[in-house]
Amino acid sequence: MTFLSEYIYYIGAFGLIFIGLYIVLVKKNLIKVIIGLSIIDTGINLFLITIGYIRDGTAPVFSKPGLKANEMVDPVPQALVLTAIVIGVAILALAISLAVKLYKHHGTLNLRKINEQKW
Amino acid sequence: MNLIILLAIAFGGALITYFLGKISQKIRDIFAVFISLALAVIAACFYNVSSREIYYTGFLDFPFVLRVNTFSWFFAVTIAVIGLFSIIFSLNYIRKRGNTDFYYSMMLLVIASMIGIVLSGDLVSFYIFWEIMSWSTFLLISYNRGPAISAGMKYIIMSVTGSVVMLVGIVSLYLHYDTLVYTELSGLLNNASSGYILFIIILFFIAFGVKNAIWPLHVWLPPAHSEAPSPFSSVLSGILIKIGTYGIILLIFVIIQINVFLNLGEGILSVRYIISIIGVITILIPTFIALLQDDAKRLLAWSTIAQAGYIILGIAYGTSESVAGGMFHFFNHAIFKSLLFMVVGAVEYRTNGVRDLNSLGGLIKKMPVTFIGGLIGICGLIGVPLTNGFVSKWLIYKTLILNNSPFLAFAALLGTWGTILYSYKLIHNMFLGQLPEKYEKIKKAPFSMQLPIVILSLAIIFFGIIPGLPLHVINSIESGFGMEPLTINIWGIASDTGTINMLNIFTAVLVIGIMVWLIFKVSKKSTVIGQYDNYAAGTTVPKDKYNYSVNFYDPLCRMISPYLKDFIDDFYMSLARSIKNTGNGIRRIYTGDVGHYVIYIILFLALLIFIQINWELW
Amino acid sequence: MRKLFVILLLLIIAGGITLSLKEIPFGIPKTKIGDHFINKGVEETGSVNIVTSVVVGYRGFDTLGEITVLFAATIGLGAVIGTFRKNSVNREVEAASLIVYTGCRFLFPVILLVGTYIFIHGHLTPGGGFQGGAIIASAFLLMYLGCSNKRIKENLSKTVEMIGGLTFIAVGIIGLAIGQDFLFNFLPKGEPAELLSAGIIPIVYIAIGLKVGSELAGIIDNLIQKS
Amino acid sequence: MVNPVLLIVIPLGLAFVVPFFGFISKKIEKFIPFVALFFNLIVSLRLFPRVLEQPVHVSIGGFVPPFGINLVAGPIGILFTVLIALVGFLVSIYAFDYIKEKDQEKYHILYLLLLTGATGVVLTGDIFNLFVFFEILCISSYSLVAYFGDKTSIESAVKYLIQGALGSCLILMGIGLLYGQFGTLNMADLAGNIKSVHSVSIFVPLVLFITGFGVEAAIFPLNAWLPDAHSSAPSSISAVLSGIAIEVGLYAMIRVVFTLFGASSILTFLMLLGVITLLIGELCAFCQENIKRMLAYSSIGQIGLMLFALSIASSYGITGGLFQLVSHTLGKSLLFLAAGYMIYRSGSMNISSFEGMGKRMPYTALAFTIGAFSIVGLPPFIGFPGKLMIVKAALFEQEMLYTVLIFFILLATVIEGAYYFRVVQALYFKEEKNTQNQKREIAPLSILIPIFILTGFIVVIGIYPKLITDVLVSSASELLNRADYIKSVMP
Repeated sequence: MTFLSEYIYYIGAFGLIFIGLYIVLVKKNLIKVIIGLSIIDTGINLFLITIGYIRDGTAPVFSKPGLKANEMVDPVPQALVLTAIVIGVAILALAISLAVKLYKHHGTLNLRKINEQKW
Repeated sequence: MNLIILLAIAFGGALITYFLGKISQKIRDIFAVFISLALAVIAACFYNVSSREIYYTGFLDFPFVLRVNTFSWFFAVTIAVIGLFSIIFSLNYIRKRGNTDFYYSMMLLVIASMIGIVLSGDLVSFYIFWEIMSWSTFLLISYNRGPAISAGMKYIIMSVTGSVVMLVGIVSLYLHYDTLVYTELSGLLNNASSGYILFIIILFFIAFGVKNAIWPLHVWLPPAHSEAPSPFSSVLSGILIKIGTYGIILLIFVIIQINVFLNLGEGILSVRYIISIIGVITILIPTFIALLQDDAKRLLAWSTIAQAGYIILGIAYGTSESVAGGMFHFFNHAIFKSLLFMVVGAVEYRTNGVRDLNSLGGLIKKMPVTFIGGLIGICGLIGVPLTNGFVSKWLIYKTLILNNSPFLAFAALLGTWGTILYSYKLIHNMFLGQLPEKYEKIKKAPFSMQLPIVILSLAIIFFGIIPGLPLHVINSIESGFGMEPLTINIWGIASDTGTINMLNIFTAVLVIGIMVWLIFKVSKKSTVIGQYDNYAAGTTVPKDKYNYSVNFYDPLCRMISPYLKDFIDDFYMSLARSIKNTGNGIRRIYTGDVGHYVIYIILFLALLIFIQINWELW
Repeated sequence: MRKLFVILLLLIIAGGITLSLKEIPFGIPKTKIGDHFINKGVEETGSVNIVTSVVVGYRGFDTLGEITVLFAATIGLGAVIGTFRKNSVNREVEAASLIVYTGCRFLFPVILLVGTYIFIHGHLTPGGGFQGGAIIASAFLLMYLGCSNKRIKENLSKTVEMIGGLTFIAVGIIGLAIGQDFLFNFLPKGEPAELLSAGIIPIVYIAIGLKVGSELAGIIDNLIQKS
Repeated sequence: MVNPVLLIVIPLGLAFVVPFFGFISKKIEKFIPFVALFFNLIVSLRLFPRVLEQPVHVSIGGFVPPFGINLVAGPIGILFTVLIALVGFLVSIYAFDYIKEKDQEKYHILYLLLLTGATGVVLTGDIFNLFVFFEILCISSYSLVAYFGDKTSIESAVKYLIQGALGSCLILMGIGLLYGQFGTLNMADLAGNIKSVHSVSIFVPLVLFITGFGVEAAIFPLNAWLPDAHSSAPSSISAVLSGIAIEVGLYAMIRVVFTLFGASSILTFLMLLGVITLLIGELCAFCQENIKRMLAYSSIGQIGLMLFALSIASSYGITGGLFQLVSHTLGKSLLFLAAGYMIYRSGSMNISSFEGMGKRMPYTALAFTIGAFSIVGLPPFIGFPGKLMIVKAALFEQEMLYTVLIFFILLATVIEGAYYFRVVQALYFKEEKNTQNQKREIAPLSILIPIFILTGFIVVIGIYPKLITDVLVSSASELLNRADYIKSVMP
């Protein structure tokens, strides 16, 4: 089972990414597609966090004396994830608002049926 | 006088004309005539001047060179003079139409860019002027609206195709020889492999061939010439397509050099011979297609292609006589073809746009000056002695016969025979025969139209009797190219292989003419009979019911017409259609379904990764 | 058919990613800049929360971009949703029960306080402007859910948002003005682990907190009111 | 001493305070982008001479790279900044009268943010920072596409958002993979570590970047959003999207390929991709009846041409590609602006509704004509030197492949000519169908000024390309000299 313990985080993160991609590629409903995008985002965030992880590491906060620097996990991915989450939220919010409007115009969220703009 | 000033006047005049027109139409007209007159005068002043100046170096390290020598002078003067006449002709012709500022401005721009082409001394500035000419011509051809739109479209597409191909040639020359200035470039190709020269020739020939309407590239010309405003048709036919000829001369004699050109290939497969054959085809097919036309301007348009064939034949054949013939024919054709377009234009102007030969007729009494102009014009076109066309055609025939190319000569002669037929059809159906009733009240052409017609007609006779003047210039052009000069006197050519002396012919014709006139005068047997004073089975013919001109040459036409379908045109049209269909097919990939679009993205990604994993291509 | 095809494509990509993940073994210290931040972060920025020192200090410019992204999304959402305002009918919402109503009103200031605490202490404890801002926004969400008659004052929220954004940029430009770089930490860094330490970091984080809070609240407001 | 960071920060700050000006007077709001971009124009022009001597490096917060974020204002960056500021400035004038909807405030904020994002992308030297600014650019363009809020624009915006968000996710994934391997985010530092893209672990991030940025750059087959989005956005936004946004996408892609990865082996593939993009774009545009869709497809074609030229990766090629980029930015913005106003007046996007516009709106129609001629590459307009340089670059390689490709490209140019000439003919030479609307309508000054200025640039640079070629040559050498870039950032 060493394989799993080595890679379970990667598998989890990329599992989410691929599930998200699958949803985006296959699902017809706009809300589902947006959820898919959100899942991809989450997966990527997890992946970034995983990259920075150090075995048995602690959070990079010197909140009390005696914490050793070399036991701390990499702070950079955490900072990146912070940013990435916000960007994800921003896209999500915009997408939701567009979905609302789309529904008002077309009366459906089925993306296969919304194809007036083509060719 | 500086060359750059000439160009500045030309282009500046074109621009200013547009804005002057916003102030006053009259001032603009005067200004336009003045500018074109100034161009003609200044261009003429460069006679025997040989100079070269670099006027601009900022363009991507290409120096721009202007140069003048006899060769470019000859073309520049022709352009400026014909341009002047058609501007004068336009004064009345275009007055009632809309958007006249645009018309004059574009007309001057076309003339300016053509002068720019012949004065440019390197290929980049040549190309730039060439393109300016192309698009301004396009705008002018489309000016008449209606069918002119598709004519303009055809023109510009072919023209752009040609010029992009030429661009490849130019850039390739630059990369090989690091210069595009003619004087530096000429002779450099002596050492090039014949394959490369052939490559260059083909590239440039496509571009020049489109402009010059050489046979398989001619399809734009008939609609464009017939749909353009008539004064512009005369520029188009008289000089604009000859810019293609200029290019071909430039290519063969300046860039490649004649001796290299003549030695390309062997016997029947030599480049010279192939181009001559193309020239002959360009004479034959369009000549007989012209015969079938019922639209006066379209007939002249096809005739233009055919005459361009003579010029190409003469130039590509490559002996000093044939080249002289070709260049002289260029000059003559500029005169008589613009004259003929003006004649048709005058008729069209007075009849409110009627060009259909079947519904015209009998205008000789109403528009006598125009008729005389037309008559002299077709004489020149046919090559009747004492007109300029005779000398140039004679030169071409002679050299073909003397150099053992009887088939080419025969074909050229056949072309002349066809020319006689369609020219007669043109003049007869417009001016002779019965006058339809609706044209009873027609007036003669206004002065601004008669003036160019008269001057050009006189020029035809003048250069027909004294061909030595232009031939002298052509001779010095040829010696500039390093060719053997002809022996020329003012009346014609005196060489050991054949002499032509127009003075003798002139005297002979004059004597015969006087004799004929005397006989008619003395005998006085003939009486003049009115047009409707004739009998048909005892009753007079009702007016307008009987028209000689319909179905002219009907049996001949029926015989030849199946062979003369314009396959080339069909081919191009189907090409265009298939491109359109391809586009219509391709844009189906944008299905409107965003699910497909994301699949494209992922597919692209997956494909690249797949290739790399499997074949490690990158 | 489509599903199979998609799965095939995803498998190929998964294969590629798996191969490239071999170079990134799990859980082993390897980062170059991360070590630097951990070792020198406290000293260079004065913040004991290294993540904060990265977010606001080393990569402060990213953070500026990030609040801009959120800002753009808020404005964009307003633009997209707002165009429908005319025809939307004011729906009658059933009022919440008294318990919920009172509870919300009771919790509202507490949540605000927590949020404020979190972004003020961003350089000391886990948390910071974004987290605090999000908590503040959640307070407003609670108000919207529980007390349907309460609304955010739009101009107030705009002003707060603007002040937040401007403070961030002004702090950055002051660094530039005193001859250093943009976002230079010009204030004394103080004793690490004190509240008043780490120079500009708390100021920036407060600005971010205000801005994010008002932006998220604005998003909620837009979505609830205008859709 | 002008700091390049001001180019990003000042517009950003001004975007934040637009509501504040809105409190004072709603009329001031529309001048904010104008002021901000004018400021950017001045600053970037003042930076130009310095940048040509040596790239200006600025680190944010006083932390040296790779620890802090740095801005690299090289020739190419400043070139883009000037372009963005110039076009943005002109379009902001255009918007004075063009944008009449109620919620102008949001338009102006988003517009300013879009251009700020674009400026950030071209100036930054940090890959994650690039991503952040890229997102600003994308999010504001999603919302601006939807600005009209009607059926088509919402639909296009949704599609654009889905594809764009997917692209962003891919980019972020690529960043994660790179960070995992090298533990740094600075582009120069990363580039110093990457020697070849042959191994899959490097290649996968490269492909992720190409795909991700390719979506915004509208490379075939990633460009399906473009015709929808560009045609249904407000015309001023279409001008910016077509003139700046996709070019910035292309910049990001080229920057990644050239500087970050030094991936010379993939260039041939990109070149082919460019030609395919060109052909498909032109063929699709050829069949369009909707003028804005036609222009949008033409943008795809032009992007393909630029990609081709840039992928030749010689000094000639990159110079030619960048020249084409400049000419497309100016030309296509002009076309969209002119077409936009004509659409506004005729009320329809169909080409046939443009008939007779040459008489009704002479100046706008003239500008459109000049723009069209320039895009086709006719002298004396700016498109011609670009075309000439690209042909020269391709033939310079002396390989059969390039010669064949150049013929394809020229074929595409002819097709492009065909549909542009058709519109020009419709403008001038077709009779208008409804005759009651024949009176001349001169556009307001705020519409004419940007159109005239753009026309002026097109003609002047077309006649005197030396104005920009020097800059382009040094930009090309910046892109080509990867080692110098690395050295200058990480001494």
